[in-house]
Amino acid sequence: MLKRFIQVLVGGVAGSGSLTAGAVIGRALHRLGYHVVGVNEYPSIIRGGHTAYWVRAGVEPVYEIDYPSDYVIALDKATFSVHSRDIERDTVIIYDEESLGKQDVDAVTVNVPFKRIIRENKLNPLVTNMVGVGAAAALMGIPVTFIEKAIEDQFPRGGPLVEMDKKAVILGYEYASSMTENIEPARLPDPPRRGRRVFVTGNEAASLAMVRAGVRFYAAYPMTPASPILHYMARISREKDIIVIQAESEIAAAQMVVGAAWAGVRAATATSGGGFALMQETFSMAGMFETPAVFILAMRAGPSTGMATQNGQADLLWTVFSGHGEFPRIVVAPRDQYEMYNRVIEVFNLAEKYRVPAVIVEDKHLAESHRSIEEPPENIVIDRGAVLSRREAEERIKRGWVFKPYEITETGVSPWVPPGTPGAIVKSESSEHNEEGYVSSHPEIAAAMYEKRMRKERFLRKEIEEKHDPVKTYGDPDKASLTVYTWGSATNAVLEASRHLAGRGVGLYVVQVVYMAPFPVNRFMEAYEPVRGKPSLTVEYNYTGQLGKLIRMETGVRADGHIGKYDGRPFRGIELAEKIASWLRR
Amino acid sequence: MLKRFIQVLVGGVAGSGSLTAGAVIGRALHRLGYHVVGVNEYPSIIRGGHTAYWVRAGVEPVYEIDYPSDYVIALDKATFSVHSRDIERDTVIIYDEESLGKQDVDAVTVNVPFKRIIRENKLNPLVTNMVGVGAAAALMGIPVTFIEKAIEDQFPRGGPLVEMDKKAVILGYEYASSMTENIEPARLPDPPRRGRRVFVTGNEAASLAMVRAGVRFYAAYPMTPASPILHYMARISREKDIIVIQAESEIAAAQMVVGAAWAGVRAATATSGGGFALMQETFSMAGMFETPAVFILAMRAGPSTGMATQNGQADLLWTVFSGHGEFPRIVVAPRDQYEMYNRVIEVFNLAEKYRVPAVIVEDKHLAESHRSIEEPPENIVIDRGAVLSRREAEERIKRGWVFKPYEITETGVSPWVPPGTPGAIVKSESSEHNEEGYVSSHPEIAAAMYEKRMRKERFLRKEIEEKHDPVKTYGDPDKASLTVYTWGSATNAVLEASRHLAGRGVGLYVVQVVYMAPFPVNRFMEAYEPVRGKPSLTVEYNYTGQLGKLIRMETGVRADGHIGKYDGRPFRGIELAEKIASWLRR
Amino acid sequence: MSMIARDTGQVITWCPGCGNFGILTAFQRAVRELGIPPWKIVVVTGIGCHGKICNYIYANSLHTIHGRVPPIATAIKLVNPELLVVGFAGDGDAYGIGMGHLPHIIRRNVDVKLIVHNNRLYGLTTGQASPTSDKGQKTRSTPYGVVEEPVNPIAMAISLGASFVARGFAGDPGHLAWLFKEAFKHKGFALIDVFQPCITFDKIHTYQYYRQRVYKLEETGHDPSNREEALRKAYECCDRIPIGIFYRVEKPTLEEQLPEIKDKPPMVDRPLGSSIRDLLAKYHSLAE
Amino acid sequence: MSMIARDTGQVITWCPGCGNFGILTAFQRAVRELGIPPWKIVVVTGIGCHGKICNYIYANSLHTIHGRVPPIATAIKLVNPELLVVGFAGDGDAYGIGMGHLPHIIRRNVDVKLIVHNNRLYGLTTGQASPTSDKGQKTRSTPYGVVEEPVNPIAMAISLGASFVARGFAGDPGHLAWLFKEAFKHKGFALIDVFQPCITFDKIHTYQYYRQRVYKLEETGHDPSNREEALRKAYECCDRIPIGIFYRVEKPTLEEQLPEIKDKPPMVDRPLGSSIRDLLAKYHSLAE
Ligand SMILES: Cc1ncc(C[n+]2csc(CCOP(=O)(O)OP(=O)(O)O)c2C)c(N)n1
Ligand SMILES: Cc1ncc(C[n+]2csc(CCOP(=O)(O)OP(=O)(O)O)c2C)c(N)n1
Ligand code: SF4
Ligand code: SF4
Ligand SMILES: [Mg+2]
Ligand SMILES: [Mg+2]
Repeated sequence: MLKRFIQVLVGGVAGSGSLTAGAVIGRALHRLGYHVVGVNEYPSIIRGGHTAYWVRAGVEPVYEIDYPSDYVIALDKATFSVHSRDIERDTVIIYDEESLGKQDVDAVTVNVPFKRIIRENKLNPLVTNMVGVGAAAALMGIPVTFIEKAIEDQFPRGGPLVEMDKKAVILGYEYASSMTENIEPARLPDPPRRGRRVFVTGNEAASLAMVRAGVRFYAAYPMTPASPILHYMARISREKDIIVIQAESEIAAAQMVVGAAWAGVRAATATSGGGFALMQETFSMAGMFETPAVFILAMRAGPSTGMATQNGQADLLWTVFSGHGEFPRIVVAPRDQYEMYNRVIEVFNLAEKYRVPAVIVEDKHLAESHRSIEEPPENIVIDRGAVLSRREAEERIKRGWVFKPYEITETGVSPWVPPGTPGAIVKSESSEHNEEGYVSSHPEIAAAMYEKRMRKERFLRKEIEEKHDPVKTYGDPDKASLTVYTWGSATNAVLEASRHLAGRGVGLYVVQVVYMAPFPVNRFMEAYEPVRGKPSLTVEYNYTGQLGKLIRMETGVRADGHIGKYDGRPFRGIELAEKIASWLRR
Repeated sequence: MLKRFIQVLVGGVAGSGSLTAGAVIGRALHRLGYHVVGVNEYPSIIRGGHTAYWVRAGVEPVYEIDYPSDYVIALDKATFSVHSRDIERDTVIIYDEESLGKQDVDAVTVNVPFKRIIRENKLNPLVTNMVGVGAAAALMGIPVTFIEKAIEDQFPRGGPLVEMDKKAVILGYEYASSMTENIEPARLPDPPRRGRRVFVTGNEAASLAMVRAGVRFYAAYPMTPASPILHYMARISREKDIIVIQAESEIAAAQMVVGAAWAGVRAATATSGGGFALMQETFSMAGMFETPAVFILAMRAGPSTGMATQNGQADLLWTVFSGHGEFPRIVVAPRDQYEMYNRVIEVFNLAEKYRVPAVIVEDKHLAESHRSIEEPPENIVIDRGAVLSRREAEERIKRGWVFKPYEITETGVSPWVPPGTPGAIVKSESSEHNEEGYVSSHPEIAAAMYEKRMRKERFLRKEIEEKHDPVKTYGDPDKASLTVYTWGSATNAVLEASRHLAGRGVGLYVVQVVYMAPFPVNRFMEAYEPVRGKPSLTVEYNYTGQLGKLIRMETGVRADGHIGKYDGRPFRGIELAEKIASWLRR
Repeated sequence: MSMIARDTGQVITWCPGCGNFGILTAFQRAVRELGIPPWKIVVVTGIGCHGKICNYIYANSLHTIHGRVPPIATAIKLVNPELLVVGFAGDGDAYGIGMGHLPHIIRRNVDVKLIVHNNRLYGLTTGQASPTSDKGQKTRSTPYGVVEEPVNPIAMAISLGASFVARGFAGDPGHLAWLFKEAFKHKGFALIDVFQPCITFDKIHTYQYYRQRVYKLEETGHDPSNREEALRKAYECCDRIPIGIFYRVEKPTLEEQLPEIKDKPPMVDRPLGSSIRDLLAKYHSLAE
Repeated sequence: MSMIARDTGQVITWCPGCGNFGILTAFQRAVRELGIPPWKIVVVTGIGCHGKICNYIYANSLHTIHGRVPPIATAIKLVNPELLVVGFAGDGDAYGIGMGHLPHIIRRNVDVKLIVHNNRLYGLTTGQASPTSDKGQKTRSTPYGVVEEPVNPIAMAISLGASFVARGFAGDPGHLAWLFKEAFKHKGFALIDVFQPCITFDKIHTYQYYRQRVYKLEETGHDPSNREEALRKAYECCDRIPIGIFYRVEKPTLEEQLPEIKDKPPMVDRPLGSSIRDLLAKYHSLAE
């Protein structure tokens, strides 16, 4: 039975390899050329507890996972109860009756004796998950070689367990192949040929972007869901000559990043809400220093420690107004892995050009989910703007240029010379200061410096509005019955829901705000103009509708309603579609 | 020459006693029964640098200092140059020609030989300032006994220097009395009889309120302009049985305060922007714990270290959205010292009643300025709301009540029992949790707890709107040509300006927002209704017009313009009046 | 496979075999043997695998944010000195992000106990280096090995004058329970650093590793009142590693030195709403 | 009365007679004698009276926020190891709010120098107690006397294995300049705690007080390579107080241990925009 999309769920106890199994299936489908998203869910527990991984694939773009799943690989009993909405009558559930007992479920069950297969073939029980993968592959029609390749992709460093994984896959594959006669499994049409694509998480995309953008200094303190960036950067530190420091705290990490950027390199850190809270004072300092330090904020469900491994978008307003005092900053929230890559590079350019701190906001769902995307381009612009190289600065100085670190200019931006340049004395002050960087609280100097800093925002906003596509729209405003304002990973859920709603005759016009600060008022109003006065909603992973509040503050436009999700889980396409439909009926 | 108001400026090098001299004159006028404000300005320098103190007094209420000053006691040359706008033709300048040299200034100069008087009477040069005070008192017609009393008020612990101060006052008084014939000094009408009044700073009012409200634990890390609260609380810790801890950092102070409030007492801390930045993570935790920790945020000019001893109101939006994640909080910004006292007590009641963290926002200008106010009332309501005493809790438990720290209730508020109560197990979790306080990331429990917390905001807002006068208005909306939205100490400048503008036929309608969170939407709209569509402005000590942004976000009402001041200095009445007038002419 | 903490009914989510079980067992034995009722105990935990312990102990508890056990525990003790306040922190928690509090709780000598689950890495965040990781140790965040030297918390605490400094081993809960009891009976701040094998992320510092190396100070006639000797022992490493009480000295606690607390009913029970009349009369100026 | 820092033209706003002048003088002498040009120096200061020193030194400088000198100085050094990076911190700054960084900069042994202006109180905020105030000392924030014991930063640093630990006295700028030079020549992290009389808020720890008590370690044949001896000296107090180099040991610096830095041009001069093609080919999964 051919389907437009296929969704696979792998569920099991943490440590049972359900996440790996799911990712391997995702990688195989990606290698085959399908659009794929891969989403994990796990508790803040190292072993034990239930974990799950969803893969959704199609020939057309896939935005978000949905209900139901076409295949479920159940490695534990909880899979049946926790994910009941994933299971419908047509769902094929692969599980081992011997291990879990016969489950009473209204679906197509396929009993694969995982335990027996492992036992009889003297395999390590750790590869049980791969028996399931093999069985699913057989039913889905994924060639075994693609699964093998996917395993190599997943474990690039190889090892004996990898070989055993492959063996387990083949055993599962063979077992299931021999028993497909009585079911009609869902399959995808043949994939199209596509250009080079990669299967990456938001965190990986951000890391790749940092490498490409020329980051030379990365410091961080571990914090879910940002830690994978630290792991990535540490791993590649030697081959790419990047200084990577695990700091003693987020305060230290942020200070280091400002120090490194001050000393003349591109520098960044990543953290989650609690860590960014600790960076607030330094963030304000970066504003005062006018240092282009870059912060990645990977949001999770809050407040406080919240649900450390679950999703949330509740830090938006706090981030937009971060740090005491007023100063321009960049806050950008990409929608998916591909946009992440491009926006991160864009933000490094803008931060250096305007000498402002920047925050890239992602949520856990984007940070840790996989997506097959076009290979990130290498031919991107790297523009250090106001940051001179030491050589260039020295030459200018020899030609008579007098460097003042806080020179008052028309745009407010002062060229920057890295310390260690003969002829330049580089001074920065966290207190109010004059053009040379010496402390001053003279009212006129203070006001002039304040205005210099704030002036930059005007030019920055203009550039963003004119060149960087800060507000993206999807759908036809004229045909739409509803406008949805959204941002970050929630956009994907809206796009997925919009497919369902289109089927019900409800057209959505989706407005994704990418730049949150400086807020692209004009571009937003352009997007808004065609739907002025028509019904609108915000969809966000929070309770209060923070994007909606920000839009109203900045433009006066008020959404008529808000659909929020704050239980830590992503919206499924149909779930959101139903919520929107029932809001429309309200 | 009788005047409605009289203003005195004392200027001198830091360490010359100009601040003390000013405060003493202020205290004397206060004792006489006048309305008085006293404002200081000093650099972030321990000795040296120019400092100044302004006293403004009248029979009618005085809101803010103004231009020009009627009297200037110049203890250094800088007084003439830095405060040129304070000096007009009628200004009487008292100074020592021998020390400063003859100053070329178009004003009434009175040469009092400070140095010679000190020398001839073998006084300590430290009391030079008091010779000036004596001279000014003579000209102003303040009885010497009132000055003496004021000195005792200023230095309640007495000592030999105090005696010398008094002697110096008399000498200055006598000298000036002998030479008043050729000038016609400005004087105030006789003061009315009034009830008991006190002359206090915003910080003192807040401290008194904490004592009265029953604070039993105060922890802080020193930070201008909040440190005087620490000094006050430390001084009275023994007589009032309050635990006062100087913490190792603001993080520690905030944690201590949450710990103490958790353990069952009223607890607070005070800090400025940089310190509150460090408290952000704990603030969010207090939201999750639902612990009524109280934070006083004394704003100074930012960002970062900024101007440590100057004024600013640029932390508003950051405060309103403080902490990662969403949770209800109280943010209140009193206008003056009297309101400070009452609001602080109010906030302790509300915080405990709704179990939310609270921030009292003051700016340096309010924190450190003196004002003569009615004696703070003692007959105020103390209502601990949801916080039970151990005795009460124990009795309830004995009668069969089962205590759950996060019991889900209709209002979202769960009664609280202090740990150490037999029969109660008190558990709090910074992670999402169930009603017993055990960790849970179950999606339904998480959503229910989130809703429970957020639900409190609705009830809290309602109570604030109905009982606590969260939006105050001044002036007649129907006769007004302009509405001004303002907050905190800026309100006083607007009220002072409104006097000037009334003279020019411009009536102001002033809307002071006191509660910033939860925002009193209905009460604001009531205040707005009569001036809907008429011109309006925001006046704040910041650049971007943060109250204006907040109002627009919460109500859609948009002010037509913003007059900000961000050089660290307060508005003078006439200065602001001129700015408003020229905005009206724009 | 899922274990339930008997007292609280919560599923224990530590990896089976984790050293944290030994610490939990030892703590429960200690308070049982000392006869302290649950409502008189306050457990304060940091963030990490260790921090979950508050879910498994039937007593008052507070799970604070990462690294902040010392200050919040201090306040609770001051507000109600009748409570036994015990902090449980991780090595990352106490010696990494929270390091700034340790010297200060030591200076204050408040009667709070701090038990550090020292697994020499960041467990809950899946195995990054911690301040007590060995130099050269390969972890998630240090794929080429840690370059920093580990901190020596025992030496540091002794050098700062902590009044009770001990080390335990989670693989010997009996000995650990004894240590806890000694610490709880001690008047003043106590630091108990506990070797806690992380069986998931650390293949070096295993139970085996420690079993082969640890020996008990109290069996060697060590005199815990001798600071120099204590410091010498603190540096003993890595073939033979001492556990037990390194250093113990009596000195006044913070509570004893604050007259607003000493010999008075706990703050939590005092009435609200002091008068301010006397203050207004006495201090016309307090900002001086 | 207002003094101008000759090099920078800035008015010096320390109280006349403040111990900070001695530190400024000693620093200027040290860099002059070592012949280090201003553009090769980075001065990093904390917040406090001490922190103003960056306005009086003609060199690159960065006035960070309160307590954060160690991490920001570390990053600057790593980005450009050719620079002499010298931190100036206060006792409140380094041992109070910033205490959490000290053990970690010691562990890293990065080639950064940390000079602590130890005036035993918070100067700029008008004289509150600091972690080095004496027990019993009355200050603005402790009108009834400090109840905590002071930290002993020298002992703490030695016990943590700092590679260079010294103490100076602002009243002896000649000796201090020598100490600074030794520290600057040392390869690795150096802590120099400097007794700095605050003539405004501290009437006890005056120049006189220190002059009567300090003696020079190098005049007593002290062996700075002996840790136990160094620790013993660190506790010597309060009739005779040693100044000089307590402890000095050679060990690899952080920079030397990071191959991405060692023997390569400073990061600040490296080109931007590495290729990612190889990463995409090699690591299909990096979050494992
Ligand atoms: C401010 C902040 N930063 C980072 C984290 C993420 N985090 C949670 S647990 C942990 C490490 C815990 O290590 P440790 O304290 O040694 O505890 P263990 O898990 O090893 O018991 C970190 C960094 C956090 N919760 N808060
Ligand atoms: C986060 C933060 N908290 C508090 C302050 C206020 N503050 C400025 S200087 C200072 C004390 C400085 O003491 P110390 O470091 O000993 O320096 P000193 O003035 O004695 O040289 C404090 C607390 C601040 N600037 N930042
Ligand atoms: S990860 Fe390590 S410390 Fe955490 S529960 Fe598992 S074994 Fe214990
Ligand atoms: S207050 Fe003390 S430390 Fe600060 S400048 Fe004056 S004398 Fe020096
Ligand atoms: Mg650990
Ligand atoms: Mg100091």
